[in-house]
Amino acid sequence: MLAIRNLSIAFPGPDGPVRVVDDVSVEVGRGESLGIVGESGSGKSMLSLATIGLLPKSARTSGEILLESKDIPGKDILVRNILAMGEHELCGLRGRRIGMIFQEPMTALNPAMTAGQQIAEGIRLHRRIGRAEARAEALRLLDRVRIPDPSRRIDSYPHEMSGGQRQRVGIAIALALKPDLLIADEPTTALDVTVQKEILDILDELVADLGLSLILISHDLGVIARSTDRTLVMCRGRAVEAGPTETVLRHPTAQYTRDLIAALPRRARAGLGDQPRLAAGGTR
Amino acid sequence: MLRHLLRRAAGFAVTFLLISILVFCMMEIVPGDPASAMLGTSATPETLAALRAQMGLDAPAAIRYLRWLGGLMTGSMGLSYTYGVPVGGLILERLAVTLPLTGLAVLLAVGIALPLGVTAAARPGGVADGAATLYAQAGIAVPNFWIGLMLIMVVALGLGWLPAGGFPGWGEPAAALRALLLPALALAIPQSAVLTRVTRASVVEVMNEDFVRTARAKGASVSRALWRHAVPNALVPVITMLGLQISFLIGGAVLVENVFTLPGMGRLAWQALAQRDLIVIQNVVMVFATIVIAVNLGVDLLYTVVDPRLRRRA
Amino acid sequence: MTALAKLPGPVLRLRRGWRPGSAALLIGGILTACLVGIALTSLVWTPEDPARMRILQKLKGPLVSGLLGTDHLGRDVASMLMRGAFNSLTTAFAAVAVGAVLGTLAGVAAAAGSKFDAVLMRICDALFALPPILSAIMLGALLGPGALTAIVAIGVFMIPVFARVTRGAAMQIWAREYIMAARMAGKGTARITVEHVLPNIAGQIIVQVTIQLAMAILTEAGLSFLGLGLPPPAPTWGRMLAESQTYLLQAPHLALAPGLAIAVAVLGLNLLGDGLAARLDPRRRQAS
Amino acid sequence: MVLLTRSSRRHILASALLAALALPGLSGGAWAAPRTDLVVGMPVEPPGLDPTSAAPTVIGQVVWQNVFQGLTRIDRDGKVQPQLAKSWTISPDGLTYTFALQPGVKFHNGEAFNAETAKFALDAIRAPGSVNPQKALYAVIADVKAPDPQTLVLTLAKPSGNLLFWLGQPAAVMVEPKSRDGLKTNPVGTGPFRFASWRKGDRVELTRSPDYWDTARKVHLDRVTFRFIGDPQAAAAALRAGDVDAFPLLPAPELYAAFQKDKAFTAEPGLTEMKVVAGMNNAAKPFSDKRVRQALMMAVDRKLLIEGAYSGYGAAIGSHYTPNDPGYKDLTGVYPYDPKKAKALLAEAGYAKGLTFSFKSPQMAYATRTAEILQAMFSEIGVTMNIVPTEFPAKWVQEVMRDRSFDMTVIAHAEPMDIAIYSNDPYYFGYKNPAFNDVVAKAAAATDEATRLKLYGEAQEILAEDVPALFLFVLPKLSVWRAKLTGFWKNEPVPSNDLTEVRWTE
Repeated sequence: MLAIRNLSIAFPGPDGPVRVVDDVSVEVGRGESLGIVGESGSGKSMLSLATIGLLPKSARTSGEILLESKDIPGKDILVRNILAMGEHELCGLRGRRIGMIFQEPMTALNPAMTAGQQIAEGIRLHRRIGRAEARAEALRLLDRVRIPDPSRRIDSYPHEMSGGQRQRVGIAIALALKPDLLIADEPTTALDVTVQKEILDILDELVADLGLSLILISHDLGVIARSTDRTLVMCRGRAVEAGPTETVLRHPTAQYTRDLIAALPRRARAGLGDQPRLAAGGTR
Repeated sequence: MLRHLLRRAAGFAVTFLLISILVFCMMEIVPGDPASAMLGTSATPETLAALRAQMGLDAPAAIRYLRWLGGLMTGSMGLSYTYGVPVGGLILERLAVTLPLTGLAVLLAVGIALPLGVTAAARPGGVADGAATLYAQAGIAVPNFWIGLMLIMVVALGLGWLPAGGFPGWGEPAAALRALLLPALALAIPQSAVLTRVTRASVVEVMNEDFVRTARAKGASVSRALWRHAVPNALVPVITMLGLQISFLIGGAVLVENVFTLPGMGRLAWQALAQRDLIVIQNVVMVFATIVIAVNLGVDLLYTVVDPRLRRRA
Repeated sequence: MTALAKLPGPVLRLRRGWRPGSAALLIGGILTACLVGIALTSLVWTPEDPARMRILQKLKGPLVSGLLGTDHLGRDVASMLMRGAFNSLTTAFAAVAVGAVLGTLAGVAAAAGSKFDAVLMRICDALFALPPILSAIMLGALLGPGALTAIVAIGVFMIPVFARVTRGAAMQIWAREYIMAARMAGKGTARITVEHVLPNIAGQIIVQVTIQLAMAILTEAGLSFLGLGLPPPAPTWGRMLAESQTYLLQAPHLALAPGLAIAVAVLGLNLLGDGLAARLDPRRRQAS
Repeated sequence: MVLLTRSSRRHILASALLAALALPGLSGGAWAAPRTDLVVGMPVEPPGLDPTSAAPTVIGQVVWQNVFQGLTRIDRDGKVQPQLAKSWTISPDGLTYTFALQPGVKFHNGEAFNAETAKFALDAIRAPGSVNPQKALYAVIADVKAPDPQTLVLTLAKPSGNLLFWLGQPAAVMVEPKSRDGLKTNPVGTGPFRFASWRKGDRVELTRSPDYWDTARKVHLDRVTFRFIGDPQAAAAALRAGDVDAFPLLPAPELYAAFQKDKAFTAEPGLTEMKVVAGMNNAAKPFSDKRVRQALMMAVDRKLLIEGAYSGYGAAIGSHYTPNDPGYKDLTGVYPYDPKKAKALLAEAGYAKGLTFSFKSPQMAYATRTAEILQAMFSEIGVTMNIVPTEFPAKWVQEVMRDRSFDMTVIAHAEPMDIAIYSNDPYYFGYKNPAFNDVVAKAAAATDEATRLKLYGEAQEILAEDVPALFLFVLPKLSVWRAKLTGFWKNEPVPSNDLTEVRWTE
């Protein structure tokens, strides 16, 4: 579905370019969920931004990010390099092929637009449908992400909603056009524990029902363990380890991964060990 | 909601009263008595006394203040010393020039500043940004009466496209508007310079917000993200500045009205002061104050329209 | 009204990633330094005595007689510009001092106690509602034209601006947690204001100072245009501009010289303001 | 860069940044009947339109001889001519004037003009509650009688040679009872034009009075607009843009030269009655000492002063009298420019170490420039003069005229033939010279022209020698009008714009 090959990202610094991502390669299959874990500043967010072509202008990239085109029966699978795409083509891709959920629900939504408007906008950017129809679609999406009382919430402004509700709207926005790949950049970090669980349940449910590929970025091993099939561990821009989540967490090969796990509080680490895969995790 | 409005109304009333006292006292201490200003150098003492009586100036200050304030409440502003006609009519005539002039100037200022400021903010450090910064710095530095003169010289005299001054009255609306174009531009240029700077800074700040990136992630193009998402959220400081400028425009137009010989409020106040027509000055200042307070109210309302977060407060 | 406090100017960043706003600071600093330099030297030396008239040499073009030519009374424009720099700057600085000190006091006091707040803000509204040029004329008539009138007329109408800016900024600081901590430590309102509030809003005040300095020079020009600035023979840029108006066709240099001088001075001060804003305003450092 | 754009009524001329080069007007109406509308530009707007209740001369410059008329009128050469009084006889002792009034004259509101209305007008000026600015001039009239509608008889308290001249002044125009109170904004007179409208701050419009009584002086204009343009640059622009046809008193002398060279305009400088005089407080030191006054007079180079203050237009004067007044003597030679002699005289008067005094200067352009030039000239003889800008009229009239708290000041005295003010007591000069008062009194009483002018000559010499004030120069009348216009007055013996004889030649 998505293949990142030898991706490097560098920014011009006071004394020469600073490499933020250094020669990372990873792949995500269709319907598969990949976790990317690492301390903050390890380049995981930059990786996700590169995949959707939203890196700041001053960034210099090398390598490839290949995305399969939609598999229309009978057409051979077309592979295109996102890094080489023009702005127009990228606009066509964002939202329709790749959806993104951000970390800060407080600031990720436009304070001057209602939830319904922000969701509908995504839809109407790519499909020529009327305002009413887009609104109905938005209502369905809000219900899909299980927001309480969606018919009232559709017309409320971000500042009138809680963090959890806002993140749900964020997810609804990302899912508006049923993208093939969903990138969630630390979706639960800013939320308190109870709400985190609800959000992760929704994500798992959507991945299962819609067969989306998911890239879940987090610094919280618990979240990675709970909701991802494979995991990539990053440290200071380099990929130190990759593989199925269970093996990486139970039998880490890289010393860095072991330090990460060691850094967890004892109870949580115990929990990691024997936590059965959630039923909702679904089969592969 | 009502309580809030009442509190605001009370605030205005206090300010209004304060201004009326301030202006009245100023008028009392300003040297030079209206009668001698009217009757000139060779007037005899009795003629002066007769005129002061005619003007009602012989009554004690407190009485005159209350009489004036009472008049204000009932809408009659008293008779002008020099013209002997109701001041209300005089001021209305002049407002028919000053308000459209200020309105036109604000429209022009926003018309210039918003696009310039936003395009500059779209690519900080780019060509547009350089041009906008240069325009902003130059615009602020040049006094509006100087720009007025340049406009007269080049546009009115040199190219003959617009009249060089004067105001034909609203009898012929087209000619009246043409007469207001150049002075409005002279007023608008310095204001648009300041507005460009504020707009640019505000939009640059909003562009860094997360929701602009969310919009891009939805597939919105750069310009859509800029205009549909960034600009609406960058308007609050711009509106604040606009509010400040409008009050300055109304008060500061004296110089431009002078250069373009427009019968506006500024010149009425200026002439009235020269002739010590105290009643006219007092009422002109009160009208100015009312307009400024109304503008501030308008700015607050505009805040709520632009930024829903403030809606709860109004 | 806190939106008003954020009035940062453009940030000119050079390619090599200088500290934010340092370009503006540099250019602004140089221009302002030159300005102050010229103003001070004018006290000691000017090419000609600015007041000396050679009426038969009047309206001569630049380089024909003296560096920038002569005015309608045959006085040397260059010397008048230099002495004018001193007069305009001192008037502007004095006026801003009046406006800044009183305005900041009012603003900070208003932010500190609620009972002051209403009263001070009402007074500011009243002052603010008076049309500036008009009130300056009234003050001129009251105190008689002169240096004092110009300073008071310009300064008084800056008080509301400074009051609003400082009040807005100070209110933001009062809401911060560390002020609660200081309160818990038993510090009185006055000490908190001096130790915590003022240092934190100093950046914004300094920015306002430079912006208002520029405005003051322009207002002084406006006042001189109305015959209310400093009395003759002290040359000021405003009066030079006002008197040049009727010679626009015959002697354009009479209008250009003071006009450009004002433009450069205002440019320098504004850039200095922007540079300081970028350097002092903590939030701005991360954003750019 | 000469841009020629076609516009029906206007002549668009050279680009602004080059000197204005005139091209002959391309007005379409050249060969049709000559135009009958006129737009006159004025630098100052009158504070009202009733010359009998306010002093500013600009009121007369709009309404005198256009809307209002007097018993007599002053013509363009300053001579008294009959008007509403057809003829008059003066009793041998000069105390009784009997006027024969013009028959069949109507006011614009239809009221008849007869001896009764004339008596009303003159009584109104002299009444105790009257606010007529020149009331003192007419105090000499003891009684007014109207024996029959066509005859008016005035009896004077003492003979006055100038009465007929004063009766021709704007302050003594004929008004009638019905419209008396509204004259400020709705003037009603007997003149060739009727008041149409006044948009304050912008313009006054007059239209031709259909039933004008004086058929002898044919009126050629149907509509006249007075536009008030204060800013000199805007005034010049309005003239060039064709919005204004004439500017009888162009405010800025420095713009005048360009119009003189411009063939589309007629621009010959005349003289007004405005005598620019630097009054000194003779009642107080140092100006009580005549030598100080004389020294300061010799420190002034009038020619250079006129060049600096009024771009060389205007005429130097040696006394309180203008060249276009009958009986003028050129006394500028009494104290010619001689700084060395002035310095010596000052030392002799005890001010060898120098002298300092304040100078209250009104804000008008001629005043501030004169002040600055005097300041420079005096500094050359060691005299320091501190200029104190004093707003005219309000502050100046109060501080200089009323309180007399001033050392030296400058003002242009506009009233014609007003040399007698130096005999007024109290007056701001604080000048007391019985000999002068006697000469002036005799001149006022003299009925025949010759003796009166001889006496005025003596008065001028006394003032020139005694220098109660520095007699500087007379303001020029810098009038500009379209080349195809004629009938305007070159000089201004009375502050006015008599448009009766103005017409378009083609």
